[in-house]
Amino acid sequence: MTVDIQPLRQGRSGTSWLTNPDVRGVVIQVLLVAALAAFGWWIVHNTVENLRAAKIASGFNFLNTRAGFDISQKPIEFTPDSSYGHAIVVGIVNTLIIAVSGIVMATILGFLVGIGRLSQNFLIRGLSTVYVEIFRNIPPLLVIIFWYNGVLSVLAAPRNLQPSPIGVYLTNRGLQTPAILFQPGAWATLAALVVGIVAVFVLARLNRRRQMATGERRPLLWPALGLVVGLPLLTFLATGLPATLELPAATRFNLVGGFQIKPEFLAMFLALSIYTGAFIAEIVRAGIMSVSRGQTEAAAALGLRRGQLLRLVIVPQAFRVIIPPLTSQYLNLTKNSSLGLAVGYAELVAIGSTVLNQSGQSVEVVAIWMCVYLGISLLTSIGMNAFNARMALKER
Amino acid sequence: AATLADVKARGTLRCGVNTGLPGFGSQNDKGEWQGLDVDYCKAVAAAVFGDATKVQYVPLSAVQRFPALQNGEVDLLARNTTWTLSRDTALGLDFAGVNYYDGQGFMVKKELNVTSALQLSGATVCVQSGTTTELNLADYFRANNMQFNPVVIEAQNDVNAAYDSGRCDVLTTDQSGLYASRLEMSKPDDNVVLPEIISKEPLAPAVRQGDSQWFDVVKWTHFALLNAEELGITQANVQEMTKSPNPEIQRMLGAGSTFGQDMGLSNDWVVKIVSAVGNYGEIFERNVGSATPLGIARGQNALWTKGGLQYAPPIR
Amino acid sequence: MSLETNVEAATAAAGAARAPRTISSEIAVELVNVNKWYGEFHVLRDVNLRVRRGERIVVCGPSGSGKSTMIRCVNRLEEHQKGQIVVDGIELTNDLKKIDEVRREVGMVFQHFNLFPHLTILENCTLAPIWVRKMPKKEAEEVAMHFLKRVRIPEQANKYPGQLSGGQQQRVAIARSLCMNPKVMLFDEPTSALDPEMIKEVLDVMVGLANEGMTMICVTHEMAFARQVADRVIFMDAGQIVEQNEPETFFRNPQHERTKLFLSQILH
Amino acid sequence: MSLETNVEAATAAAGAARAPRTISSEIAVELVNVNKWYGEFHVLRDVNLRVRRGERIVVCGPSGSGKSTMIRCVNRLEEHQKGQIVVDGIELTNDLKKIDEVRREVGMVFQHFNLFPHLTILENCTLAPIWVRKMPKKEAEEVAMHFLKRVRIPEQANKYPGQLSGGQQQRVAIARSLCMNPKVMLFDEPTSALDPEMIKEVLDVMVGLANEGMTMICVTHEMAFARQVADRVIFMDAGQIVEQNEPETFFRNPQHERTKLFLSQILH
Amino acid sequence: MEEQVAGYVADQPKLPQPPPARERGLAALARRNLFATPFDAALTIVASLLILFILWHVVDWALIRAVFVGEDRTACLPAEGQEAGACWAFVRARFAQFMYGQYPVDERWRIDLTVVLLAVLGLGLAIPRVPMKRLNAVLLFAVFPFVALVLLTGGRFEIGGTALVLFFAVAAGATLFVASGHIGFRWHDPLIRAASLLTLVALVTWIVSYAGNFDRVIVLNQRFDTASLVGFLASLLAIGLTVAASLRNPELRGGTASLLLPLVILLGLLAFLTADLGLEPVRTNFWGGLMLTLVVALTGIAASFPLGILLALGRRSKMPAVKLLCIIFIEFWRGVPLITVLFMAQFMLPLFLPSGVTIDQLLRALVGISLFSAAYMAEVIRGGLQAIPKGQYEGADSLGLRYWQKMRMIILPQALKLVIPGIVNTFIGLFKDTSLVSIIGLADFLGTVRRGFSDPTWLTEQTAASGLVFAALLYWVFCFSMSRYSIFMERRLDTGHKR
Ligand SMILES: Nc1ncnc2c1ncn2[C@@H]1O[C@H](COP(=O)(O)OP(=O)(O)OP(=O)(O)O)[C@@H](O)[C@H]1O
Ligand SMILES: Nc1ncnc2c1ncn2[C@@H]1O[C@H](COP(=O)(O)OP(=O)(O)OP(=O)(O)O)[C@@H](O)[C@H]1O
Ligand SMILES: [Mg+2]
Ligand SMILES: [Mg+2]
Repeated sequence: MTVDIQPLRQGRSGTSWLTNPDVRGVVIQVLLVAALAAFGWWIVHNTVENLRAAKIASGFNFLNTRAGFDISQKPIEFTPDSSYGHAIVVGIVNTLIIAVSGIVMATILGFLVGIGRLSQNFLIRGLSTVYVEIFRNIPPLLVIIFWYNGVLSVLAAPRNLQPSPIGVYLTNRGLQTPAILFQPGAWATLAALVVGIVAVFVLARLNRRRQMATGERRPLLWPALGLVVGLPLLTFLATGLPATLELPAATRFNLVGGFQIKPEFLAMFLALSIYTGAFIAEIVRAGIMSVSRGQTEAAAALGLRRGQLLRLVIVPQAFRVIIPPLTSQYLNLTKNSSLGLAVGYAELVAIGSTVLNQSGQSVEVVAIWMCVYLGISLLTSIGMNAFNARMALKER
Repeated sequence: AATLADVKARGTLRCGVNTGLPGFGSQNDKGEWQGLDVDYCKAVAAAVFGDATKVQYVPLSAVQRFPALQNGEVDLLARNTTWTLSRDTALGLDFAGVNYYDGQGFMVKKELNVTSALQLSGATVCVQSGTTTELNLADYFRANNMQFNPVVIEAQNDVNAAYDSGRCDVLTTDQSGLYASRLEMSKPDDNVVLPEIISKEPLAPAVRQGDSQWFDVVKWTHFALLNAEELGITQANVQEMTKSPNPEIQRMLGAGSTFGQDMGLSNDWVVKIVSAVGNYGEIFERNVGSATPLGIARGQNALWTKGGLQYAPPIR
Repeated sequence: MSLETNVEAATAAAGAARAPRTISSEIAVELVNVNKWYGEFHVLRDVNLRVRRGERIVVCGPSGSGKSTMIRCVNRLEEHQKGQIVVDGIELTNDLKKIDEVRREVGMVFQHFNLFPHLTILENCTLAPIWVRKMPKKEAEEVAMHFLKRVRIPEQANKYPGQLSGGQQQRVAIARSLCMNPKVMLFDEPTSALDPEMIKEVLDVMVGLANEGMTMICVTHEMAFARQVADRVIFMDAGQIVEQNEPETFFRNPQHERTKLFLSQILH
Repeated sequence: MSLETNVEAATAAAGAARAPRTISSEIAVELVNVNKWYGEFHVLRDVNLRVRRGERIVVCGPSGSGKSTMIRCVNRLEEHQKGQIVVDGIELTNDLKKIDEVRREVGMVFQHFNLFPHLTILENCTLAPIWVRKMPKKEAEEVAMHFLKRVRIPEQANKYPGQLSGGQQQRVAIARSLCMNPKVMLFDEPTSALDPEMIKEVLDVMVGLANEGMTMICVTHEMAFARQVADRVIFMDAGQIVEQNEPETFFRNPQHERTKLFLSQILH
Repeated sequence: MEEQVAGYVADQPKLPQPPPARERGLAALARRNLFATPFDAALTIVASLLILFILWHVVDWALIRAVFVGEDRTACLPAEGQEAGACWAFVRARFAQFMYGQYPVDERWRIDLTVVLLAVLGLGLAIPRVPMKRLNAVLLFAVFPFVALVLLTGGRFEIGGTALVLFFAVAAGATLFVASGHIGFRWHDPLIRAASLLTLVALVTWIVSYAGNFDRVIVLNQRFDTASLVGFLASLLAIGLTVAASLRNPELRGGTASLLLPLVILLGLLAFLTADLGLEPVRTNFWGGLMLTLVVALTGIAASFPLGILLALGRRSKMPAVKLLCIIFIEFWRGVPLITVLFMAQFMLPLFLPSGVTIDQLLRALVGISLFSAAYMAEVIRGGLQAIPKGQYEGADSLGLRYWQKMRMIILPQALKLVIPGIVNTFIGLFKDTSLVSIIGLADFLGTVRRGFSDPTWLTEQTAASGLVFAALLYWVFCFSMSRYSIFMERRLDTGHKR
């Protein structure tokens, strides 16, 4: 070693806590938390004071009080004698109904249009583009109101209708279709249907296993159709047609009987699925485009058919890209279902606001809203994160 | 808590009114507020400031009205609000006397040939959300063992529009409101108001609970309007009436009494009120009476002396 | 950086290089007066080429001369507009069935590997045998392992493409094509996206393949490879075949002006 | 590819290379028993180093041996967990004030330049003088132009980094550091992201700087540079300083097995 | 055919030929794009029928059978036995209301002026070629809001003592900040220390005065309470001390004038806000129509921007408590529907404040919307921050820049530029979401249009549809042009970052 060692010269020492980032961090955090806590306390204090001054009872006891109002769409039992809490549960169920049906429809629409935007066919491409660009740039509330006020409510009233041969009516009271009323013997048909569906799953699995083992492939479509449609039909016939068809009939005020979909629901359903469908279409398009051309070419060069190529190569890759934004669209749709208030669709916020108004418990009702929506969001994102982690591509 | 002091300090009265109910609270083409409830705002402003224009109107939907009052966003809620026990207690309101006796009714299209509400089973009914109307409706149909499909909408204009477009067979609200709504239909004459009145709807101005001074001011403004009518004091003759020898009138108009001061107002508070808006009868006739498009008869809202229900405690 | 030494070593290792071989007189691929346009742009102009079974052809030429387009026409990744292309006795037309047949017999290796990133190496290799050749999975996996051993990466079978180096990925791509047991292999600049060390790995594998008698059409600028392996070198320019010859002659004594220019730029 | 010739030329150009210089006995940087862990991984193990003012140190060693980590500890881009680091008499602790003081005195040049792409070259150079040294803008610009001339790119002053070549960018990065008038300069493989032609430009500048007596600690594998400029070469492996010596001795006669192996790989 | 065998050399170059006829022209285009396969052909036929059908109905409804002029509903009623078309007469009659709401007719020029100012400044900033971006930005973000505020409301604000303290405390802080940028500035100068302390005192008194109840005092024609008076004097003293410190220090003396700038700006601002400019005051409950929509959207975006930056920085902070709070805040607002947020602002915000303190209804909605979009903005900005390479942080650190200097001068300028498209998209979302304020009773554009539907003079079957189509068209034009702009910026930024 060529360098001679000299005694270490002590550096200027003595630290000030002001310039120590650890201490500083702690101080800042403590101050922030304290400030927030003080702010929170101030708010709570004011709220309590205000509520006390206004002589409003707080707490969730009001949920047991008799509601007294009726709800137009009751998927579960509800009468004016039921409690506020019960009414809110009806609202949650209605929110879920519109959310789920909207999501299904928006997904179908979005995938069709998204694929349409990539079509070789100029017209299809153009049509899809126009759809996407129109509906992405219009507020969802306006779309809802357009369907409700602009379209559905100017349809004819049910009383002056000509009877329709197939029993389907679209009036300003909604969509009315015949309903199938099952009689006691119908359980056999239902059981046959269940058996048929299970059998198709089993068959698909068997086929797949067989293919892996021997390479031989068997058709699935026809046996499946036979099992799902044929089997119940046969049972139905064999048990002696244990069902009747209930046709809607015009009465003094409304069409009665059959299956009815209210215009409020229809407007929400159409608007939400059309609006969200436009976003999903863009996501799907981006997802498919994110799979490079090389992948298609390589698969084609290996001799894969177009269907196989899509199913085995493109779709699995596109899905990784599609799923996360798709989830947030689903969440958006669920949140947008709160706009049902504007057209009187009895979802959580609409019913909540009635409850709020009848009972005066604004803090509690708003808290319920927030908790329900936050809960939905949180559950979804937890699920999604898990799914994403599993799907993530392995890289070096 | 001292609302009167706050109002005086602020220089304006914040008054919650309907977003648009002809005859009770609505804006005319020039954006001026008018209506029976609006005149109550003016009356209170006149009592406090001697100036009926010192009012800031806050249009409120049915859903907004109680929180607005509770929050102190308005000092007075003069918005065709039904006085009920639960509102009086659980919502923390105080109702300052009934300024309009109303009752819930139904309106249907003439072409349906309905003559009684009892024929309405199975009908679709449009109703405003968050109102007592919504509750009475459910009760009435249940009591008579009838079915109905509610269509619950938040704003009264939208309720009316939904009925007019045929979304519902029946429109229900307070009868006064039905008459007002009928005016808003595309063909007013094609609609009939059914005779049944299914509820008591005493409409009353409301204030926050727990401020008795302010409560008194509003309550006695109402009573002053009634007493003025009873004693024949009108907007036109109120100045002359101050010279009236009638001791009752003298007391009321502030000569030799300190009632006004005791409430925190000036002693000539009644003079200011009546010269600003007239007496109750004048207010009624001007806004909803037979000479107006609404054409509502005094009926229950006549003074007790004329067979009606309007009765005011004496000022003495 | 010269790779000649590498390839020479590899060729030597794989057996006597350029030993006289019998090339069958059967014709594997034939292009007759093939013309292709991209819009108004004439990419392939009267291309005529006859590749016999077992022949190893190297195609070179300046960028944009239509090399890729030509070999992509051979398995119909591109459509030609005039002329005939016959592969293994099947003429390529619009008929989807014939296209499928041809693609089953022709393997292709791309510049950018184009492995399927969502499948493991093994799955990449068994996908086509299972779904196109209808092979049982077991068997497909055996075949795949065989070829993975052949390209010397059997131990990576359960990794994903993203976890391999470029050279390893390209070798997987070759193995994937081989699993279909193709009669002809097409290579489109298989080494041009690789780092120098990796080029060697891949060329080694290709040399080995050539020595086993695989029919190959290979677009590449690795002149060392061409010299060692090719039966014929084809030089393209502006959409036409300008010159073709045995590598010896081609490199030693190019005839056409364009070829001379090109070779002078590429060899140093 | 050897750069020796380049550097030799540059060194010659910059004046008599390795002329006897006086290295002050004052200590610029001192590391005493420095230890650092990344989680469980022990990156620096008892590193001791004393750099005197005016000394030029080259650090080399295999990849992952902790070279970057060590010099990044010197201006506290990384925190060390045990031991002492004293720079210009200031001991680096958690104290932000001291860290600021040290950073003001220590310039650093990175492998990937890390210029600010949204600022012009001139603004890149004047930013720190203006905001950290609180220099008036006029003066800062004069200083910046001086150093840009020094690294021979004054004409680029108003361009953006994205418009310059890699070599030019690295020279700007050096100028940017010099504008702060640092007492010590740290270089972390400043040439390893550059194309061969550009390496020379940058090494030229560094050689010039070295000849002016700047205290430098330089991580680099440019052995030619080390030979020409360094006062001491330090060899690191697995987080320790394995060997240090004058370049002559170091290259001619490495002592440690690890060093021998490393040098045999890097010199060819 | 020529034989191309081994040893072949082309004799002459083949000239490019035009493609065969069927590969050229419209026919080929149609064949490739419309009739490539039988399935394609079927699709084409179906699609063109669909397009014709839709187009015909739209044109028929919107143009052919539409009514363009008329005084009332009778004009729009269909003739016997015919179907009605769009009732544009309704839109025409109510157009002014759709734009301005209930804003007094004589005062509407103020809105027009504001919009013109906004358009000039906004376009100046949005179009990359226009020079003087910095001045433009200062005008748009610092000056325009106040001008717009005074123009739209009429000014003559009454600023109480409590608010004054806040203003002056901020001015004192700004003075210190300006001073700290000067050479020779020392934090440990006793005068500066005292000034900092006084500024803090002023802030504390502001809070105290806000929360508590104190005696009123009138000073300088302003209503103070005792606490705020202390704060006011403290701020003034702080500014004075800073100036004194700068005068005492020879190195600093040059920049003393610039130290007075914050105070001057503040005084000017106060004068401007409180002065009687002869503008009729217009309460916010008269605001409505498109104007209200724009006010809500623009205020929302402007307020959410700085908040979003802070939240994004906080979410990337190394301090666990800060990070956690930011995450909770962001995820909370992103997890609930805007309409519940608006309800909360409507019903609960007043409950949160001390009794007697009331906030304008519009302001409440604005608070809700700003917090809501701040959460979304934060996520967009975080994306930009994540895209900045680590080397930029290290480069800034190695030069000795402090945290805020680093963020302000190095990281944020790059990150924000990267996320301009994201910001524009957030703005589009916000613009669309403003339509929800009609649910809580504000007469925004959509709300105003809807209110028109129940007007008996215009009640026809087509009124609602016509009004809604018109509203949709207007929203669409706004959103679509903004989304195009964001795509344009995306492209531009893309090329800008190439090397
Ligand atoms: N899809 C396409 N549309 C239009 N022109 C194309 C298309 N693909 C290729 N070309 C053009 O056709 C010509 C030939 O392309 P090709 O890829 O076959 O050249 P190449 O010889 O393989 O060049 P390289 O060595 O760069 O790969 C080029 O000029 C190219 O620009
Ligand atoms: N942030 C980090 N977290 C964990 N380990 C790290 C981190 N940074 C570096 N390391 C590890 O520390 C070791 C030393 O890294 P360092 O970058 O100092 O090596 P080096 O000698 O500069 O290598 P090279 O020549 O590749 O730049 C390496 O093994 C590296 O993987
Ligand atoms: Mg090519
Ligand atoms: Mg390193």
